[in-house]
Amino acid sequence: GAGACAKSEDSDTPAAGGAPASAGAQVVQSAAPGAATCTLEQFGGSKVDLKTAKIGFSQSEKEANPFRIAETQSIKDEAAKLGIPTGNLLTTNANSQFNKQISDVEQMIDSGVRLLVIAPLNSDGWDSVFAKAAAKKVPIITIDRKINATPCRDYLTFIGSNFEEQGKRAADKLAAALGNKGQVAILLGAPGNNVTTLRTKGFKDQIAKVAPDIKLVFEQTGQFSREEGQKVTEQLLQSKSDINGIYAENDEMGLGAEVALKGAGKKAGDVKIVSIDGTKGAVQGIADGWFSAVIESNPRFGPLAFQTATKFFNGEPIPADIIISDREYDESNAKTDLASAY
Amino acid sequence: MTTETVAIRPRLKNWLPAYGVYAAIVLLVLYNVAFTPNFLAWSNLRIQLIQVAPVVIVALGMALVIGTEGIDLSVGSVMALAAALIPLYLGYGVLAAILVSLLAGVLVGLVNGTLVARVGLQPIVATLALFVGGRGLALVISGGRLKDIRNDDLIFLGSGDFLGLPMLVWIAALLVLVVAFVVRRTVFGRRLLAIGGNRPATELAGVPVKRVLITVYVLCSVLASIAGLLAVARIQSSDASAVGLLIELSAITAVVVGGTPLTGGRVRVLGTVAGALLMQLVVATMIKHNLPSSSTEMVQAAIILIAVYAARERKSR
Amino acid sequence: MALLEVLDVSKEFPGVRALDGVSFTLRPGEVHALVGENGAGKSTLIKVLTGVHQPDGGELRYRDEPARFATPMDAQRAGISTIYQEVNLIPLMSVAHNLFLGREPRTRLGLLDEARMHREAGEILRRYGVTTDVRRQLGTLALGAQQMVALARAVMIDAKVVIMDEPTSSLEPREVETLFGVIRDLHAQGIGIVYVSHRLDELYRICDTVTILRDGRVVHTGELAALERIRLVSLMLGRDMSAVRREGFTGFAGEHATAADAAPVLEVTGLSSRRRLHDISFAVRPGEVVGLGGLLGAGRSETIKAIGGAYPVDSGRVAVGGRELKRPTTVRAVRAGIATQPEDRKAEGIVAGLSVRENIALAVLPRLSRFGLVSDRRIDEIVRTYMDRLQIKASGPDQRVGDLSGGNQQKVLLARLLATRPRILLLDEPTRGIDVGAKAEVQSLVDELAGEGLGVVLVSSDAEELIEGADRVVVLRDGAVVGELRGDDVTTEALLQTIAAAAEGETPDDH
Amino acid sequence: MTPIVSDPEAPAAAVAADVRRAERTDRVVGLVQRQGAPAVLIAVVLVAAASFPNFRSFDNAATVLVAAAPLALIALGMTFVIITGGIDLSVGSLYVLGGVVSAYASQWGLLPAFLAPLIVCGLVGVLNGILIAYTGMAPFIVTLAALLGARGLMRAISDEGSTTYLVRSDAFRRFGTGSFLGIGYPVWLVVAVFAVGMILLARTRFGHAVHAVGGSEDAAALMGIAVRRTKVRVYVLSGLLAGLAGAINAAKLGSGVTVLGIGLELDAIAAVVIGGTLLTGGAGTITGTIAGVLLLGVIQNMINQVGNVPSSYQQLISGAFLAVVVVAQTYLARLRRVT
Ligand SMILES: Nc1ncnc2c1ncn2[C@@H]1O[C@H](COP(=O)(O)OP(=O)(O)OP(=O)(O)O)[C@@H](O)[C@H]1O
Ligand SMILES: Nc1ncnc2c1ncn2[C@@H]1O[C@H](COP(=O)(O)OP(=O)(O)OP(=O)(O)O)[C@@H](O)[C@H]1O
Ligand SMILES: [Mg+2]
Ligand SMILES: [Mg+2]
Repeated sequence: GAGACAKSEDSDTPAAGGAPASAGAQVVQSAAPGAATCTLEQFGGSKVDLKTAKIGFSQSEKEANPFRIAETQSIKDEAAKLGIPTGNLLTTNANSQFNKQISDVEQMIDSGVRLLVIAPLNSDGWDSVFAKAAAKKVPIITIDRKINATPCRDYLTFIGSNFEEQGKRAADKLAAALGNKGQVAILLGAPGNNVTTLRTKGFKDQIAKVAPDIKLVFEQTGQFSREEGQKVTEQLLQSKSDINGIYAENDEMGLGAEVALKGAGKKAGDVKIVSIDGTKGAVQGIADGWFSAVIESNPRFGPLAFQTATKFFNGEPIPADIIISDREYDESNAKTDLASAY
Repeated sequence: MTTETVAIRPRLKNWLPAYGVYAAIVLLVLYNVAFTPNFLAWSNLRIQLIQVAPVVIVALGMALVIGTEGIDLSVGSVMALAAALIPLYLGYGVLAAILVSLLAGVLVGLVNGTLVARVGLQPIVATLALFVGGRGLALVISGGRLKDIRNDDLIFLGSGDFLGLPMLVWIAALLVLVVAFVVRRTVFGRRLLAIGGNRPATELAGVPVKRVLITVYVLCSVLASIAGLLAVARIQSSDASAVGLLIELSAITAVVVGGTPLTGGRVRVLGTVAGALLMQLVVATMIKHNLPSSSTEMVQAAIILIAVYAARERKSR
Repeated sequence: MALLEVLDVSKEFPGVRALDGVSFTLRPGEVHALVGENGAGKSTLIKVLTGVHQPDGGELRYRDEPARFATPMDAQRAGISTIYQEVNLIPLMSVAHNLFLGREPRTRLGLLDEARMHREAGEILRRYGVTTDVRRQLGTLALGAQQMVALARAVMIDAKVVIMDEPTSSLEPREVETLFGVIRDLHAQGIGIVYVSHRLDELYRICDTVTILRDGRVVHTGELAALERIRLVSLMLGRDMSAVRREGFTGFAGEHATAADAAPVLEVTGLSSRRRLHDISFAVRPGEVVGLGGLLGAGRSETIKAIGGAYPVDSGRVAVGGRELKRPTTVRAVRAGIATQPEDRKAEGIVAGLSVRENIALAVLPRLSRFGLVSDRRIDEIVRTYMDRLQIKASGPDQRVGDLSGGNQQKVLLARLLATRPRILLLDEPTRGIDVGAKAEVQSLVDELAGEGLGVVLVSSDAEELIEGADRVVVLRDGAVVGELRGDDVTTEALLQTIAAAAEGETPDDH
Repeated sequence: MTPIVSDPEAPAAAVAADVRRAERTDRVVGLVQRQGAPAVLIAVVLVAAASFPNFRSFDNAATVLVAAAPLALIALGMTFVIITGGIDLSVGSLYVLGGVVSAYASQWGLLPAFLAPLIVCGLVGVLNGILIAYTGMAPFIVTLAALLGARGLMRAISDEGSTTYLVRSDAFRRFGTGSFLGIGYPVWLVVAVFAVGMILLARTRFGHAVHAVGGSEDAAALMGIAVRRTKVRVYVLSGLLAGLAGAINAAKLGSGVTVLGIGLELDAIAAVVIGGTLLTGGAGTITGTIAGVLLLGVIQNMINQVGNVPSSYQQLISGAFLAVVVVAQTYLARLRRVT
């Protein structure tokens, strides 16, 4: 139950605004007291020295959007910082092909990695990987997307955001911006994607709860891409010209919507946009008045992932879920915190 | 043996293949007029035209290639390459950036054309290599990063108006006219069709077949790179990983639904435009009625089948 | 007693009534000739008999019972076996597999019995004079051998009726004799044979009965021996006998007037190409028709194509009017004035999907255009000129060439060649598979063109045509020149003797 | 006048020498060309084994094989289709659809988990086949429509792809992840299916009919081959194999993942072409296809062995590799053809 321990309302994360080096670093929300933990002993592996062991990182999608670029870079940077030789960090990229990711990871296990950091493309479908990893006692840390399996047996822990929670927070922000009424459109992510599913669920649930007067009149996939987001919004504006708010499940689609709104002659603020990710472009959009708010999904997993692994191999207990506290941007902090956007 | 009636009867029979796609458009428009609010508003029609323009431009090139009994899978990658190059050269001015991206199109076309015409690869295989590798190259060039475009001149091409019509639509319309003219009135056009009809015969007739084929692939790639730079201009950013994704399938669909046979020897330019428009209207209709993407895909499948079934050449055997 | 019979059968294709109330009877042990001009409906009748086409009206009776064949397989199972006009085998499959396709012997497990297939295939083919490795791809065999495989395939099954649509058009003389031997055998076994050919000599040699089709109707049927040759032709053409008698059988007039000392318009020197051509040299003077003789597979087609730039050569030179063609390609050859008419009209000649107009203009588009833009007026002019001159029968310049009859397709192809205003015409089997009328027209055209000073190279498997048409015959074998006949030596006997002598590797006797 | 006869000995001798040389070249070139893909595969494997110690490990080989299993099945079906001169673009979608259906059906046990996807995908294959064989529509277009339609269907039954059915049958799950002699069950299944496929293609009337239809459709019809039925059968076979591939993948992953299979049809075509099967139809080998599939897998494995090749370079390498192999194949084939 990741959702149980999330406290979402206040965004007073200890902003690291001053020091640019650590700008936007991930912060762990708070480990729920009494939640299940996992130790090296429970897991059943042996101690590994990260400085000499082979480590595998499996990226799911091409490093072609800010989130993925920042995520991969963060892992590599942290490894370098810890003095791990480049040859010891194997990285693979599944190019959005799930089967490739499975075989990528299996091949890394075969090649003797002692720790796996995985950014999964999909939450289900990891059976064969777990079987293989379990046989060799390789701990798996999944980042950004959770895998539907048993922690401490199938994998070690999950570090990341709570996507459903992100959807809820976006709903809160949009409801507030609209004064709890109006017509809202959802730009869905790629169909079948867990992120899409959870961000949609969280958003819809929360809207129903906090602002039942808001009508969800339109939901179409924008494939997480700017171009599709723009196209769909253009169609939307023609058939539902009285739309008041747009919830974009990532920043790119939100930015596409912004271009479409401009093209349709709308002024900044006519239609409120709320999106998720926290990229520079979207945060800048808040400053320009097009976006009402952006919920962050922090991709800088490197430090936390390696910290967790180190602790684990030192015998410390590791919580089953390490939920990071995503910040959020709105007009109050968009200008000042622009530097911590990625 | 052949009389006047003989010549006329097949023409009547050919009505459906030739004009079926237009009839389908009319039906769809009528449906929308009845059931979709605001459909006939100029702003809506305008959006449909803008959205269909890049597909039309790519499909024009595809139609030429298909006319030679070929196919070009690499068009999406060419769009990505063009998109990736633009921000790199925008510093030297819009014209420089446009020229460089068109040049990329020329180069890709030369590679494709050479593989098809000189090496003798099957077009689908020859262009598969650049379909895979081209986008990789684009991502290498762009460093994988999406770049915002702030150049007003370029953005004007994507979102500006000229005499009440979007620039995109002007450009697409102009290219349609040019391609139609090339196909109907030029030596190159006739040769292209002859190659599609019977390549060895055309070769023996002394037509420089290889040169014509290479030119066709170059034209197709150049049209794709134009579409790529217009896509950049329109979304005001360059995203080599997303631009032109799967457009080869849309383009082929437009060409075939428009009545151009995959077996070559014939090119229907206006039909291609209509094919693209039909598919655009289908998607728009589904979106406007807020139907899920699964049903959009199934309806598209059905329309492709119906259109091609109506247009198929009946084997008299 | 009739073996196979159709009564009042009609078949219509879009725009053409291919068969119009045709009745036809085949008796056991009869060799029945089916003749008619191109497009008369012979192939269509055969296809109706064998289940390829379903008749629009009329009745089909087989062994005195009404029959209906839905597919060629049905007909085959019933005992009707067919060799179609174009070799209809699978070039990429092995000889043995072609022979047994669809009725392969199987082992007890239901799998194909390859060993048995190869063994039997070898045995069967030997009877037809084909001794090749049966595992070879069929496409690598010479056309004649392929045709023999098709024949073996047709006769192999327990056939009651064997239908042959122009079986000899790609056979060499020796193979023709083998074929006739087979036909005599079948005849003796009481098997009915339908035999289609444009070669009248053959018909008179082996056929008992004849049915003549014209424009989809039967115009005559009866005993062949009783029908005078000239009357047969006049019935086929629908012209009176006197006209046929006046114009003769071939359209060739005789010797062409060429100045013996005129500079050659075409010089071929030492032409060699990997494996197929070896040091071929000859020259053609303006107004001269030089024949290329030899058996099938002798390399005549390759020679023609090599000169026309369509076949890669390793060494040798081709000069037109004294100017050498550097690195010959089809483009350069056409530009230098060489026009090539390929052997395979459908595959390499016409563009079936385009109109008569486009086909004729194809090679000369640059001349008929300005700045790359075509001028319809100029094209129409030239198209009209050639349609008139060659008497091309089409509903108009916009008709699809694929819809024309074979003879007219050939004329369209010739029109395309002539439109380039060539200095040299390379003709590979210009009259293959076209009917008597069209054949004579094409032949007299060749004469006429030579008379206008063109150099012509003529390849023909029809010895008569070669002898009457050519002033000189260069004989090839295995891709090399083995002899040359000139003047009075240009006779059928001399030709056959040269070929035969060369085949035995010795110089033929002086005579 | 005497017929002028050039010395008949000279050309005869030259011909004989020429022919001998030609035959020798033919044999060598022919062998390399027929076995081109296996030859390249062996070369690549040797290079990889020399460069990457880990490549040589048994585990790594087993992983590569298991990973290649679904593509292998799909490429097998594609081989049959391509030999008839057709193409099947719908296999990627059918693969995903098959996986989803299989995972769903696994609640009723192992057998339904295999049968349900076979039925569903086989039916789409029937539809493809009938449309292609009986209406004369181009295979490219029919199967392109099926690609869209099958994906739409898959999304429709999985709540727009957001519902992932988990595999409920333990036996089925064990089939996906278990192994015999250290090699996963899926690989054994694939080996068995390929053995059947080889027999089917080379030693049955159906296989000969497939070749005949691709070699010349008209001739095949005149020789009494049931052309249409043969075509329908190959598309059904292709659909069935795509469904089976989906099923074994679902068993391996333990769920009916919906985000798979984009572009898989092109991988399969590439594998078949690398294997030396002509896209024009009429000729092709299954050993070539196996080699083609494994080549793609090994190249990917090598990239992973290097360990940190950026994703964009990976695509670039794959594209370049594809071009090189196909061009090499074509030149070899051409050498052979000039006889
Ligand atoms: N499948 C077809 N579709 C349309 N027209 C056809 C078809 N087959 C034959 N025809 C037409 O029917 C007529 C008779 O053709 P057919 O092939 O039977 O003639 P043929 O006597 O065999 O001629 P040839 O001597 O050239 O072989 C021709 O006008 C031909 O164009
Ligand atoms: N011994 C051989 N080896 C390889 N290919 C051959 C051989 N003999 C013939 N062929 C091929 O078979 C085809 C048929 O040959 P064909 O009989 O037409 O030769 P040709 O003498 O040049 O032609 P024609 O005499 O009919 O004008 C040709 O394409 C030729 O390349
Ligand atoms: Mg005929
Ligand atoms: Mg020949």
